[in-house]
Amino acid sequence: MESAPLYWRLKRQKYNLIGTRCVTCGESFFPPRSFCPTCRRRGRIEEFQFSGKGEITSYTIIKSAPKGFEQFAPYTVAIIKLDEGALISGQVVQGTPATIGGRVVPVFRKMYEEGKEGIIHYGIKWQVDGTAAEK
Amino acid sequence: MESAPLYWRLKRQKYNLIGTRCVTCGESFFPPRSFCPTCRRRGRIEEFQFSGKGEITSYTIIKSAPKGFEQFAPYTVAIIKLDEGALISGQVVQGTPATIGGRVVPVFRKMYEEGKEGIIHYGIKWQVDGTAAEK
Amino acid sequence: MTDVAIVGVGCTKMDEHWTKSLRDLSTEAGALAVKDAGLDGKDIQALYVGNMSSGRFIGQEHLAALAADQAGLIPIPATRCEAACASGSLAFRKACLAIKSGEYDIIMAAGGEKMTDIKGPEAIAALMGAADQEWESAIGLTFTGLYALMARAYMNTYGLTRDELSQVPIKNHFHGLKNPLAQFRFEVTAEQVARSAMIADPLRLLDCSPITDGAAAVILVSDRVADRFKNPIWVKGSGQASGTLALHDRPSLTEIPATQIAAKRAYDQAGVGPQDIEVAEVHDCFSIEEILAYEDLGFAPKGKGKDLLLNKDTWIGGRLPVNTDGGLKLGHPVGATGIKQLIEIVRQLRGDAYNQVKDPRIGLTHNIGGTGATALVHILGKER
Amino acid sequence: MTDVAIVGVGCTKMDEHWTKSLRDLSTEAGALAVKDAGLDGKDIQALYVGNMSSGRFIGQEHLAALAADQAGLIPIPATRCEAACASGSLAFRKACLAIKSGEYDIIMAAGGEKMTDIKGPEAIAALMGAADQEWESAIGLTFTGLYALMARAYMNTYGLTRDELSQVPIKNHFHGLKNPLAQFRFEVTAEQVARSAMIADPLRLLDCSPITDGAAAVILVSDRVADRFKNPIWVKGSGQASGTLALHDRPSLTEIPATQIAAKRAYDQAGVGPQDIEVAEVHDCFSIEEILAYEDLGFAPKGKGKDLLLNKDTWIGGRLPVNTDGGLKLGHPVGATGIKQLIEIVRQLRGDAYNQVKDPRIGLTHNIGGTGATALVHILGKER
Ligand SMILES: [Zn+2]
Ligand SMILES: [Zn+2]
Repeated sequence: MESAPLYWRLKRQKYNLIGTRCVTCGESFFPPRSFCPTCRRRGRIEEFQFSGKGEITSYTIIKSAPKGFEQFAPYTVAIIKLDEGALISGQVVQGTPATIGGRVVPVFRKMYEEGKEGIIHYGIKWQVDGTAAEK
Repeated sequence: MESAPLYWRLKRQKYNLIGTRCVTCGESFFPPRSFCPTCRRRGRIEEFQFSGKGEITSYTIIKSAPKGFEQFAPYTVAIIKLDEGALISGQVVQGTPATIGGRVVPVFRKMYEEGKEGIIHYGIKWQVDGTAAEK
Repeated sequence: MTDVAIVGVGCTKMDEHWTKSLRDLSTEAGALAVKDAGLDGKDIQALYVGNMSSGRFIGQEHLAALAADQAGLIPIPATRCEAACASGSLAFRKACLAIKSGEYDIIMAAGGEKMTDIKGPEAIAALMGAADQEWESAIGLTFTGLYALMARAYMNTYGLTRDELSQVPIKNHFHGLKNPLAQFRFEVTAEQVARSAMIADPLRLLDCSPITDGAAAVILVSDRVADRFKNPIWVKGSGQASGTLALHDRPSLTEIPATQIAAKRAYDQAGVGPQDIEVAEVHDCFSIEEILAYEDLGFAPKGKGKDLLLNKDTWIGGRLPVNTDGGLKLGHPVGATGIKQLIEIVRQLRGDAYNQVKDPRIGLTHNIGGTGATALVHILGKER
Repeated sequence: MTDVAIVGVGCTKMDEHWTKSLRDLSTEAGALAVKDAGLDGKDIQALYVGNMSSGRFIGQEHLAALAADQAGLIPIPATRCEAACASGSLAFRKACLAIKSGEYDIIMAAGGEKMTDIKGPEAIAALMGAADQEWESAIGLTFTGLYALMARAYMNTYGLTRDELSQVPIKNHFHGLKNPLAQFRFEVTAEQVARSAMIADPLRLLDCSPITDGAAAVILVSDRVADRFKNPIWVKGSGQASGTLALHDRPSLTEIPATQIAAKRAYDQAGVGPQDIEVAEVHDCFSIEEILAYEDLGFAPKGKGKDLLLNKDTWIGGRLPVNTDGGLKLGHPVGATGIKQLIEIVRQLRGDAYNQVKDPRIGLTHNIGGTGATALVHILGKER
């Protein structure tokens, strides 16, 4: 789970898949980086909109969950290679089977609830392309 | 606040003011030590019963409290030099004014509650000798 | 250049120590190490402590000062080092550098973790402090989950099967049978591994290291004083490297570059290569990691790590026994692990291991933090 | 013996940085330091990071690897050091030892803390991780409470008055007026201090350092490469010592033995005494501690610390200006503090401080963890 300040700080980027890109070398970053590891001080970082479309490079089904996620287990987490070049960890929505190499598209979903009657946190999950899964 | 395992682990010592004593050099320890810092490997540690009677060497009144203690503030915490030689931090019960050099005796009191409808933790607090304060 | 030797070791049992606090465990391990070295506590000039997350596990930071206090070592300098599950090796390496700086001749390096004071899901969350909180923990990943991602990618790329992967826990549980300090002492079969509870598909309970309390300590000395001690074991090479914190930021899921770089540094410093290693402790937090380590350390070519298991090369009696004490499957108090590994190699080289390899002269330890954002490799030798 | 010099410094603003994470802040400070040194990131050979409690403040351990990752410094070794509020100086000292070991020539030592992501009472509880969890935190003590115990004992023994104690925040707020990186920039009067909210009797709000986010970094080099840099500032002495974790375990509440021992080591190493120090940064987490530091560092005889304030000796323009940047009252991101102090002394010795003392040649920093279970003292000089 995230602290409320962390959630709010990254909400815009996480909700909208806004990463960054180094103009100098052309590499794109999601999660966004404020510093290009290749160009360092010569790098010029700007915002970059990712489509969120990509391909699963590996996945797991979490049965034993950490605090805050217990009620959602089992759930699938994959590493997704985005078409624009970066890799990101993300949940695959229930009801669609993950496969290595499988194409995915982003969807907006509930991530978890904070406490019993707490705030519901939303975010991006991924859905296997061409399937209809849980809303 | 303490975790439940820590609370249970030290309950006997904290409830009963059972410290330790190094037979080799005669120094007494409360909080109990399992290793004599002076004699080291030559030290022989045994349990030692403290009376809990002692004298305040300094005190403070906490107004801004940490998580778990907010509802008790303000409360008084003192460092007490026990008659048997060790020094310990402890709460002074409400209603009796602390003074440097003031004599105190131990009393058994509620320390805090865990959560809203949680377990009540008890422990030793100190009361200015000869006064009658809150139960 | 100053050389460094290990002259004393001490380790608690790896266990769920309900009745002992971290201060009890660290004092116990430290006292055993001081005694093993034939020293008195007053001879120790500095203390280095590896610990990952005492802030979250027991609400206590400032752990090195606490350890010095409880062990009667005050006022010597006390330093806590943290790099997740590699904290123990990190503390050891910093102690080596401190001796090489010329400022100290005798240092204690210790590691400890008290993990069972909080509940399971809280411990799983605390351990995720080793990974990327903003982008991995926040979506519900667990440590088993991260290694499961690596395991599936590896199985997919190199054709590793479930039963082949199970050779790691089968070997390590067998090795641990003889280790009185191990948390579990029983053999497991391929069938038992394959039927054990799924934790994060494809990794099962018997692929995972347990939640453990424990502490371990070693005494390091400079070559200026080493001849006062019987049987010093020499630190021939020490390498440390970093990788991205998040697994998804790495180009490949089937190797850990930080291990490769740390190993190269350690080999170069020691003037040896993988072929010279006769006994090793590698970081088998999850079964897959032992196979990755074989390859990243140069013990086997890429994709061929499993052969060392199938050929029994890394079993006791093979050409390169690995995790002769049972490895991390037999207890993984994260901050203590790196020191515990060094202790096993010291014992093997001294000849007093519980599960003794025949007369090894050079051994290696490999300890990583998180999914490999930190890696440390040490090479120890019987001769200076 | 290798000598060590500081050749670059960088510091973020001390603030409640709602929009910045610790990774943002540490990258910012590091980039500033690299630029100040006239280097490129690829020149850095190792990274040391001081941080107290990122596990509790932001759920993130393994912070040095994260900092290396975000700053594009991978795969260099990255080490986190922790000794509560002394974590920054501890990381610096370990970086010095690493250079003296001969293994590195150019190292970055940084410190950072992100304290405002959790609520006030949670932050107060997290900070108590620096004290004794079992016997101090467990009865509801706070850090202000611990220093209040010291303050009352000192006032009782040596007759220090409320208004005399208030000279510490009055001076430091005045000094901080010129510091653009300070969290607060306003003057305070004795009346304002005496009327500010009581936090832990007798200490009031204006006696306390605030909850702050921030990061700071310095570049250290060996004498082998120091002549490539303009204006290197030399590390003449470095001392570290430990004390009991719990305040009640010490025989006196009005002095901190670890400071005294660390200072002696640093003075001896530098070949100077307290009378030679021309500018100093001391650990004024709470007003009383600045007065204790004067005495423990040998600047004033026992019980006479207040005279340095009343005579304006430690004000800018006096014979020994202390906390010329405003001290910790102007921001105390605990892991960053020790590095921030070193930066101020480097700037004073280089001659580019915001609140410049006239041509000082020798300066000192004093940084403690908790109530003094760890103390570090560094002496810097303009000449090698
Ligand atoms: Zn670039
Ligand atoms: Zn004794």
